[in-house]
Amino acid sequence: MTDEEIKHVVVELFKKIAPDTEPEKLAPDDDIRHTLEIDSFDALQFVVALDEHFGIETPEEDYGKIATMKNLIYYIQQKKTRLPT
Amino acid sequence: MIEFNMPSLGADMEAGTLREWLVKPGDKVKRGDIIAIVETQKGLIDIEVFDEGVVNQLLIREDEKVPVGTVMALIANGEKGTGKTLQRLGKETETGKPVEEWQPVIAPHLVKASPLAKRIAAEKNIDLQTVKGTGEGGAITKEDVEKAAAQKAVMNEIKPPATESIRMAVAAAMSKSNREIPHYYLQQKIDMRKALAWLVEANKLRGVKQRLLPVVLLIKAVAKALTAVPELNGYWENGFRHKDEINIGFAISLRSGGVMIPAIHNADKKTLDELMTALNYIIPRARAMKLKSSELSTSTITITSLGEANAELVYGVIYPPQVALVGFGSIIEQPWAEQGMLDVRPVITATLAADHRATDGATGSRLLMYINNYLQKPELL
Amino acid sequence: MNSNDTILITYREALKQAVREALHKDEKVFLMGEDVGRYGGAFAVSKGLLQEFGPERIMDVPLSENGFVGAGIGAALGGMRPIVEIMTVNFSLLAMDQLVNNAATLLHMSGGQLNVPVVIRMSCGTGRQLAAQHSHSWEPLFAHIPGLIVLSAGTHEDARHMLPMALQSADPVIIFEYTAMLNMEKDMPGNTSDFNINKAMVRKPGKDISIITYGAGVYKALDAAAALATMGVEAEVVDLRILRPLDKDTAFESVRKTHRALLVEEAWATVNISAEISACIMENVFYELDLPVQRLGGVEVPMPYAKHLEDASLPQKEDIVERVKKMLQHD
Amino acid sequence: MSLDCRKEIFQHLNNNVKMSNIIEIKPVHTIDQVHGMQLLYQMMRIRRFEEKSAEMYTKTRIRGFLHLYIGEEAVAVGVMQALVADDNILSTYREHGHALARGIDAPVIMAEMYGKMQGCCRGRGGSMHLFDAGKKFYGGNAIVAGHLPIAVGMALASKKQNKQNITCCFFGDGAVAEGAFHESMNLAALWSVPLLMVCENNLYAMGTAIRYSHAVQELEKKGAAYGIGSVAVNGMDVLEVERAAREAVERIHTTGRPFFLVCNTYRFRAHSMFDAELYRDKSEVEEWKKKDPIQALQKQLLNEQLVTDEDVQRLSHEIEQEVQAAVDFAEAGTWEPVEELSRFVYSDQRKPA
Repeated sequence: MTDEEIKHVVVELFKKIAPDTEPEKLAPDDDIRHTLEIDSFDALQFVVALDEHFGIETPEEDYGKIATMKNLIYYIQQKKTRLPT
Repeated sequence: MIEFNMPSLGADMEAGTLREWLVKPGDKVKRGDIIAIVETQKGLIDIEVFDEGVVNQLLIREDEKVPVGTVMALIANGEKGTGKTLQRLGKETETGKPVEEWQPVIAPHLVKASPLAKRIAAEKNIDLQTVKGTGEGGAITKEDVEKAAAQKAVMNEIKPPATESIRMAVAAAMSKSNREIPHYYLQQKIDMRKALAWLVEANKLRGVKQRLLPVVLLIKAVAKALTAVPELNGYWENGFRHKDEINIGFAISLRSGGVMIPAIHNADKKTLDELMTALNYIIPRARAMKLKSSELSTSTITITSLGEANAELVYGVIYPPQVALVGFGSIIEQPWAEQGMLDVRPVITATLAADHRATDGATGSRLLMYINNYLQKPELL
Repeated sequence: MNSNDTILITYREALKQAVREALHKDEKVFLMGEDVGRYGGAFAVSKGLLQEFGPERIMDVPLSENGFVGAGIGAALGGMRPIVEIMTVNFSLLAMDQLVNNAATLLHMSGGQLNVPVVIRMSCGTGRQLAAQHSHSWEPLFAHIPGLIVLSAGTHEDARHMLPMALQSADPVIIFEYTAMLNMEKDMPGNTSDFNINKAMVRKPGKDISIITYGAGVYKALDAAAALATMGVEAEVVDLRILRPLDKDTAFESVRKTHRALLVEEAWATVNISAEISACIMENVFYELDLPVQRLGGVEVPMPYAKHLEDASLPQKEDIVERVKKMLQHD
Repeated sequence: MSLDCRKEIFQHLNNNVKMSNIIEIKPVHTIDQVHGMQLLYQMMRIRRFEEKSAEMYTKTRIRGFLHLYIGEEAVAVGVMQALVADDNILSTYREHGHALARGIDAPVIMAEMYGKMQGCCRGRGGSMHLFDAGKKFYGGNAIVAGHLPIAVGMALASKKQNKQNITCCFFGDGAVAEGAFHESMNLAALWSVPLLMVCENNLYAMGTAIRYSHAVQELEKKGAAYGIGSVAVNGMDVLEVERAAREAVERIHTTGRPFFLVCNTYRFRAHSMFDAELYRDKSEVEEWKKKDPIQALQKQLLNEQLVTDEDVQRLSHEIEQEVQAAVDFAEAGTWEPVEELSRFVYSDQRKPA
């Protein structure tokens, strides 16, 4: 998967969880939760969605690694390559 | 060749035992001759032949029991046989039709309601679980459902799913509260270190979908505290009315503005996991404005939690006719003195807004103490 | 209906007028039964008819229930229009073979060739201290049998008008008449243009509960409904009238309106007409019910002689009122 | 009939009954050739039809109960000679012989026993319930003596309407023990109705011999007790049965009163198909078979040179074809659609309002 493809999926996931936000407008280094005004509940929903779509389990201590779009895409790429397909 | 069969002498005869052949191969037989004696449940019966010819072969030995229709002997007749083999009646109706695919639909019996009540509830989209029955043995009657439907209609009127009207509803309720309820406020800082540490460990044991948020600890702590301080759980309706059930109204802010306060029923009796499940159920529906009227009207106290990265403390406005509201600010790291030592701890500030007509500060203070104590022993929650 | 259109009449006189009219209208009609002629009828229903019509048309018969009921069936097959009176329903048991095996079956067994246009009248009911062998309520027994038309004349109107309708039927009709009501005087509607023997009737409309009954239960239910009205309960009284083929639709219609049903009859409750109606309500209008269907039937005991025991074994007006109150008391 | 027996009967008679109620039929020795052939044909036809029915029963084409009349043919055929088309006939569950003798077509009877729609009752009746309203044949009644009261009523209807027809009711010795018989005899006499009661006394009520059923075994005496003219005849002799029936019918017409004709006969076959005949000796059956009514008539006609062996052969051949045609008709018949199941419970004219 290319970074663009991952970004596309991630944007769709955010839209589903928080329909009235505009995740496609996020800059690579924007703090996602802050910019989109996502609370802890929605954040947890997003982590669940990551698990469902990419098969990635995100432990709580990794929450800091997915705070921006750039980091999030990197995190997903890393995790995916580590998983046997 | 003609077949001589074990005859059927009645619908209740299934088989017969050949006791004696009265003919042997080569014997000539004619219609009406008795050629065999067969034993049935009714005794020995003479068996006649209906055809003419020469006995060719005896196929059944004496004392052999055979079912009705079995060929017992062959009789040769020079010309073409009159006794053509007839199929047994009934066979034609048994030919295999394909087995119909069929699945039973068996709904669980959940509520005691009259059939009519069930029908009306289905028509009016009323959840019978939320209707209180006044009939025989608590059965829900037509009248009960119609009452609930009327209430729902009222709720729908004051709560059309438009942001603006939610804003108006909140405005009306809060104005009424501020106008009528003499609020008093208390606040308490709570060290969340143990609670959060316990939560991290607890979440390690859970899958992503089962993960708990800190807010469930807060809800459960409040609910348990209320069992110790029941004076704050109830309504003010011409005097304080205590409620047995602890139904916690959980304020959910809508991104588009306004709040919704769905109830989590019997929160004191739910486990943390069950509370999390309840939140997972309620929050998305609240945000989609798909809550049922009953979920909005049955809470006995309200909790408002600001969550992370927000204000440090909140002074709430009581939701009438309730008599108390517990507020939680953000968890933020603060210097914390304990036993003469200074440390940095994650701290949350709990506030209580309470109706002074129903309780005094001492009661409110006891509630906050209990909440604090429970959050220091998260394993007991 | 205008009060000028009603006639004050006893139940006995209503029955008699019906028989008399039938004899006048059709010369093929004749009345046969034990003591219908010289005695004047065991209950004086046919008193004077022998003098008016002669012994060929008012035939006294010997005590041979099986014989003369069978003869009535035969006379019907032979082109006559017999009215057979079985003195009381209790004796009908002696004619059961004729009624069940012949009257009810001949049309079917013959593949539609033979009609049995016989009318059997039976005096029946309870309440006169006649004890176990003379107080039967056999309506359910006969209502069980396909091929019979079973009518129950629970009102003066039906006592007067069921017979002429029955005589128009090509099939065997059994009419239950109620001895205890013979002396009762009531206003009877004079207008009979919409009279039929196909439909049950709502004797009193109401919206709160349906009291479904027939025969001796009708006037009791109406009295109970009047008492309930003073307490603010509007009970609807349905008189089934035709027990076979049962007109269930009228009962269903009533349940759709009231959503509650109390079924009342004098026959023993086990396997009675109410049991059938109850089952039909479940099958057809279950989702109209706001309360379980309830029944008031005869206590399951051979009828005792002593008055207080007899009274206790039958549903009375007070029992109906009490049961309705209990059904409606929950809020 | 002995004199003692007569005295005994008279002692029981009602004082109002003036005439002697035990009648004697004088033997007649002459017979017309054509009529003799007719009688022989009818009896042979009944027998062959029933033999075929038994065969089809063992092959399960016919079900339910099947009661054969074989041995008793002289009664139905003899009595039927005395009746006209307008007379009513009621019979028992052993009625194939009466139905055939009355003129109901063999194919529709066979089809009825097959349960086919082309049967005389559309397959609703079966072997025990053959009806034909057009032939005034009112069953086919399977409750012993249940049809006797009906017969009384039909005769009563004729009387009330001044019709000239009579009603003829066949029943067995078993029926005479039923209350319905006694009630019917009393009513018939009391009302003076044109009714011919024909008792086919074959000596057994199913498996119970008459000596175990009746205290008085001369059944004709029971008719006399009700003041009804009664006679017992040899039911194995078709000519004697016919003469008795003609005289009985004439008396009914002249007196307007009922008559009781007892035909002493014997059934050669078991009561029904599934019957091991534990209740009688084979030797007894063999003795009675010597009196076979068909053999007896055939012998008489041959002796008097009214028929030849070839005539009998020809009859037999014709009957064989007729019976086979009946079977073919029944085989080719169709089943009534199940949708029609509830028809004929009430008359079609009774429609719901």
